[in-house]
Amino acid sequence: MDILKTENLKSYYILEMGTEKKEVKAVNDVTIGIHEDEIYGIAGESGCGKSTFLKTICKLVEPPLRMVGGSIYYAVDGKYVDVAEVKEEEFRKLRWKYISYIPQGSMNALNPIIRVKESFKDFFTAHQKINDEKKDFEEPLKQHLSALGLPMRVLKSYPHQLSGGMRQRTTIALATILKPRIIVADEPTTALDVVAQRAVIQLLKDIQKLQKNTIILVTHDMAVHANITDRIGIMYAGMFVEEAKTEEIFENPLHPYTRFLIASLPKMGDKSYKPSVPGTPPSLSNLPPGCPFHPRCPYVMDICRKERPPLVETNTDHKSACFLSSKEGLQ
Amino acid sequence: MESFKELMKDGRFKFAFIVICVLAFMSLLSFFSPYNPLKWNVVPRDLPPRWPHIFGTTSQGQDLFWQSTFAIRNSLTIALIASSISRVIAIIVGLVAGYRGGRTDTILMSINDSFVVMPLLPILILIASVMRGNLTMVALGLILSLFGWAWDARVIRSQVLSLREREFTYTAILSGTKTFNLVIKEYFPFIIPIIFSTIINNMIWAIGMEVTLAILGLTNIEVPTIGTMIHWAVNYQSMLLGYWWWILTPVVISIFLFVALYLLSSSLSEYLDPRTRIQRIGEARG
Amino acid sequence: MNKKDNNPEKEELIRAKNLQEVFVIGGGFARSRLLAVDDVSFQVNKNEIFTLAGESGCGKTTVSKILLGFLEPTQGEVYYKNKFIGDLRKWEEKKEFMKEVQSIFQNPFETFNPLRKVDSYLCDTAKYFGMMKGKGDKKAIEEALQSVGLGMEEVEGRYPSEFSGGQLQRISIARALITKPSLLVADEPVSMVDASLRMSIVNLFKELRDNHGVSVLYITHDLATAYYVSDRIGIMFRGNIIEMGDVEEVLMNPKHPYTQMLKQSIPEADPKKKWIERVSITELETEEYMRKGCKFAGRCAFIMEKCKDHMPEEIFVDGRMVRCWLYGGEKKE
Amino acid sequence: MLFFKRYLLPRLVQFLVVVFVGITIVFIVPRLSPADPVQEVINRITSQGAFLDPAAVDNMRKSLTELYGLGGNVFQQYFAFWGRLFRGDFGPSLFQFPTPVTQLIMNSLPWTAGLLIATTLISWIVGNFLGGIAGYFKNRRWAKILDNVCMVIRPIPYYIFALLLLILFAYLFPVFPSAGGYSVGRRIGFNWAFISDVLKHSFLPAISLMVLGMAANFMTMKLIVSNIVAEDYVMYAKAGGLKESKIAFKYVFKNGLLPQITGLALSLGQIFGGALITEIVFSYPGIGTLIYGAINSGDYNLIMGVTSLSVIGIAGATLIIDLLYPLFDPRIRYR
Repeated sequence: MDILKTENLKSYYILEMGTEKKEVKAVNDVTIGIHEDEIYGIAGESGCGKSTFLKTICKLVEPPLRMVGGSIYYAVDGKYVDVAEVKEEEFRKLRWKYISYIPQGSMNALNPIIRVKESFKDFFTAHQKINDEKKDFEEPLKQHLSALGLPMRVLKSYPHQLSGGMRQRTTIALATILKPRIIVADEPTTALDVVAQRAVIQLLKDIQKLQKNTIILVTHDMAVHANITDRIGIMYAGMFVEEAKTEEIFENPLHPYTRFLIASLPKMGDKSYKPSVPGTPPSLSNLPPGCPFHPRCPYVMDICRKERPPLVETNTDHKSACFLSSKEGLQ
Repeated sequence: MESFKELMKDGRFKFAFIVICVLAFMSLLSFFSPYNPLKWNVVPRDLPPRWPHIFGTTSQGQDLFWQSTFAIRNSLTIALIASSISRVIAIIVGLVAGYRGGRTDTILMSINDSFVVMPLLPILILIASVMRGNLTMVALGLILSLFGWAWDARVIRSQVLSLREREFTYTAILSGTKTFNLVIKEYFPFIIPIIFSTIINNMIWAIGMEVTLAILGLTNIEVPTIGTMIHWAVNYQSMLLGYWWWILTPVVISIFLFVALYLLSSSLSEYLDPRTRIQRIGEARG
Repeated sequence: MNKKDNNPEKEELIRAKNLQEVFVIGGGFARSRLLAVDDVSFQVNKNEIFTLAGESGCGKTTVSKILLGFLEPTQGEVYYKNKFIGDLRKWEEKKEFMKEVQSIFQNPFETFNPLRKVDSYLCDTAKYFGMMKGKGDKKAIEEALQSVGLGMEEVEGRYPSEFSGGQLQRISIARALITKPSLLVADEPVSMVDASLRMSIVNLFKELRDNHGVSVLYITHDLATAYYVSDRIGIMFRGNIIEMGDVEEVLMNPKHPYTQMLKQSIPEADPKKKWIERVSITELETEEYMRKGCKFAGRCAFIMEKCKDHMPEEIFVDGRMVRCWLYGGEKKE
Repeated sequence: MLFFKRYLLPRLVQFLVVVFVGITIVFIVPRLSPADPVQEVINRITSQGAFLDPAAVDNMRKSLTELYGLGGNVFQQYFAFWGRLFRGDFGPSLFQFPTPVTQLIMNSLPWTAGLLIATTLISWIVGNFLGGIAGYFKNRRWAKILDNVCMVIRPIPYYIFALLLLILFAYLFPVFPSAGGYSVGRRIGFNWAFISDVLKHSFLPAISLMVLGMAANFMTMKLIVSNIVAEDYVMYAKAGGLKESKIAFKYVFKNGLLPQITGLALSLGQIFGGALITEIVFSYPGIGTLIYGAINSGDYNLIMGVTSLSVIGIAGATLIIDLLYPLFDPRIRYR
């Protein structure tokens, strides 16, 4: 049972520059299913649309970004709800109780002029009534923080008094205070030093085990994916080009782009020549026809220049969008 | 020219541009004025606005239309003197404080801040009352320029401070450019938009100050400027006696001038803001 | 001096000796001093890629600025080809030094002024360093662009915003190569470039070292690329070089507890090698900077009394230098 | 202790620098003018035909020089000037001889203070409130209209706007008295009759100051808020499902007010100048009219006294606002 499904999801940045209109196709017809109780990783280079995909499924769509087509289904109490139809006031109740959001490591996500405890209270009271301050709010909050190994002094301090790693862990505690079903994390470890990054990854793993929910983790760092995710989806030019279990992606990548991505990762103790993906990433405002990777793909065929390969299951629980693999599969 | 067409699409710029053209044309007309602005009783007195005196005439027997052409020209000259000189001071102070940093920066900025915080009007009144009548247009322009640079020096300094830390400063040094032409080549494209928008804001301030001092009778009230016109209108109790056109002409002209300059400055600073210019460059060939 | 470290046939190119840089935080009257760079000594030899690795805020960028002559160190000297660079006062002398020691920067989009055409930098470099025979002689520029796999027509008359990060970084390298330098300082050159294109830049460094005789000072926090590309490496922590030597030795069997923890904390791109034990993180960075003695004492599992007192001088063990009391070394009187 | 050294001390030093630079200018300017003020007063008296024997003229010259503090070389004058300043003695007013200048200033100061403080506070609160809402709900129609209206009002200098109001209210629909602080013959006392009379008289100058102040605050606050709306913590609060009203007030609006506090401190000088001029247009009995009278009568001491006090007053007010700022911004309180 998928906890979150998208069908032909399209969301573009509509930019009016002077006279003509420019459409940046950040999410380009994506159909994907994310299971319950798993850590689903989304990998891809900068400018491949992964952050936009996150914003769209969380309905954090602000102009110039606009959801142009397709639908998003949440599995709320067993039945699918098409979130695109739900009105904002109604959807507001779902926020943080059903789906919450962890920002990038470098972002100051907490209100700078109120104490951390005050921020927790704002998020808490937005969804849960507090009649007895101590029992309904303070006790569960203290328990939640100690479960995540955070010192209590964090509550009394202001965001600017915390170190980068500490602030990020506090934001994670905030995102998990109401025990949501889905936690969406957008590059949670960038801009953190490597030790703080490891602590954050550990924290996310513990939370997932503790609350049995689903974490959707977006990062460009394949090594982070290797360490934490159960399944990975590779995004390229606004589309999912491959999706499989983590071990499968690293051992037997099918799509040429994924192959290059895995091959180009430097490893300790291995000084052999590491190739780099030829050419330059496509601009999302004028995509090449057919498969967007075809200008850089060494195995390019005629069909690749004309049609866009669908994301098709070629092996068990291993989808890829490339005529090379699906053609063989077809034969 | 292409950028001009784009600017014209912005309503504020279009209105401002038209009004300024009209005022500039009027100030040019002053060279062909049939009457000598300093002479009185050249036309019948107190005529309401009717052809040939389209703005009417004053109790001093001067034609208001030709008088206002001189007024606009003189006010604009004073404003240009004041704002151009104060730009030079602002750039020097801003660049030196921003680029050298350290002790020079703290000293320069503390003096600069005292000019920002200080109430300038009483001081200008003091200066003007000391110089009494012989406050000519150029002298007034110079005095206003001495007090009009503080706010913008701070703006330029913060821009230079941020530019100094950016990596292309080091790339320029490593490309062999010396400090002086590094500032010209690298920093000026960022500073020029600031100079442009602050020149106009400073002109507004300067004209406002000139009007205020003239009304207090502290400047050379023979020379027709927007301020002196109002001064005579108020002194001759033009409102009480019902010569409404005498007081309304300078007031309306000044409002048009101030609003037009303000809209020009805000639309220009938006257009010239480096961030939007970069997008436009990218988009032009994107 | 680190005698053991440099074997005879390696000719020394640039050497830093006991560098120290004090940052003053808090302006006006509330000054507190912070040792951003504390007693750093190392050298880069000819035809070698030396890496200076460490977390953000460990002082490695400050060291690179001192080496390039942009920053006057509070203490310590820098010798280029055995000449003290502090004596270079006149602009001509400085230019001579810059001709030999060039640099590229972290953020490709900030390396070039967004309001100036990219090729204006290439022409400036060629013009000011006399690499142009006649007026329009673009040979040196074409050559440099060619060595990074770019053509003149791709670059001429365009603005930085029209290129991708990877392309801009290659143009930046080309600009640095115009003066045929013998040392290229690369400060975090690939951290802002996409993972898949990262290798093209890193392989370029190898090619520069082997075919163009350019040595590279590679500054990074990414140990994986450091292992792949460099010959020797120095690990920095809170302003000190705590371990330095051959990259195979230092990274494959690290001695200093911080290097060990650093290596373990880097996620391996291999699902089978997941982390097991937990790690503790620092409360506040400045706290560690201010600490007397070994700055890692707060988090070190092998802490001893003397660690709190002061750090040992350079100790040589297993072919690398390490500053940790675990490996002997007498108490400095 | 650290907070005092890092934040308060620099502000105090800045206050002293402002006062020093201001007072030095007030000291230097009259000495630049070629005309010797003492000689001018003597010419004015002798020109009125009264014959005075030379001894009396010399006597007068000596006492006037002493009175003007022009004795001794420049430095002695300078120190004497500061000495008198600390004693609050600006010498007697030359026009209403012998009443001391400080006395005259003290009479008109409460009028100006009342007008200035009331209008600045009201225009700051209302201007920021409207600007905040207009910035948050950018595409509402009323926000756009109000924005355009303010865009036209903001550049108009105080004098012209005051004049416009005078023409509009005093002559076309004479609802409000066009001059004075209270009607002639009204006994000054703390009773309702007198107060309502004062309010009626000060209505036009107050309105003129408030409208301009509101327009300026509206525009700046609208700009600040439209930037804050794009900040990370606002987007994060939206993702957290907080109510729109809480986000608008506690996250956007409260953060937006902080730069407006420093903005107020920096613009006090200009607001004060504007108040002076508006008083003169409506001949409201404050410092403005006082200085206007001093100009016409060439009363140097009074002008120098008013200028010095306004420099010290405004610098003091700015210092107070700067010192209050940490109470609102925890980032400064807890470095």
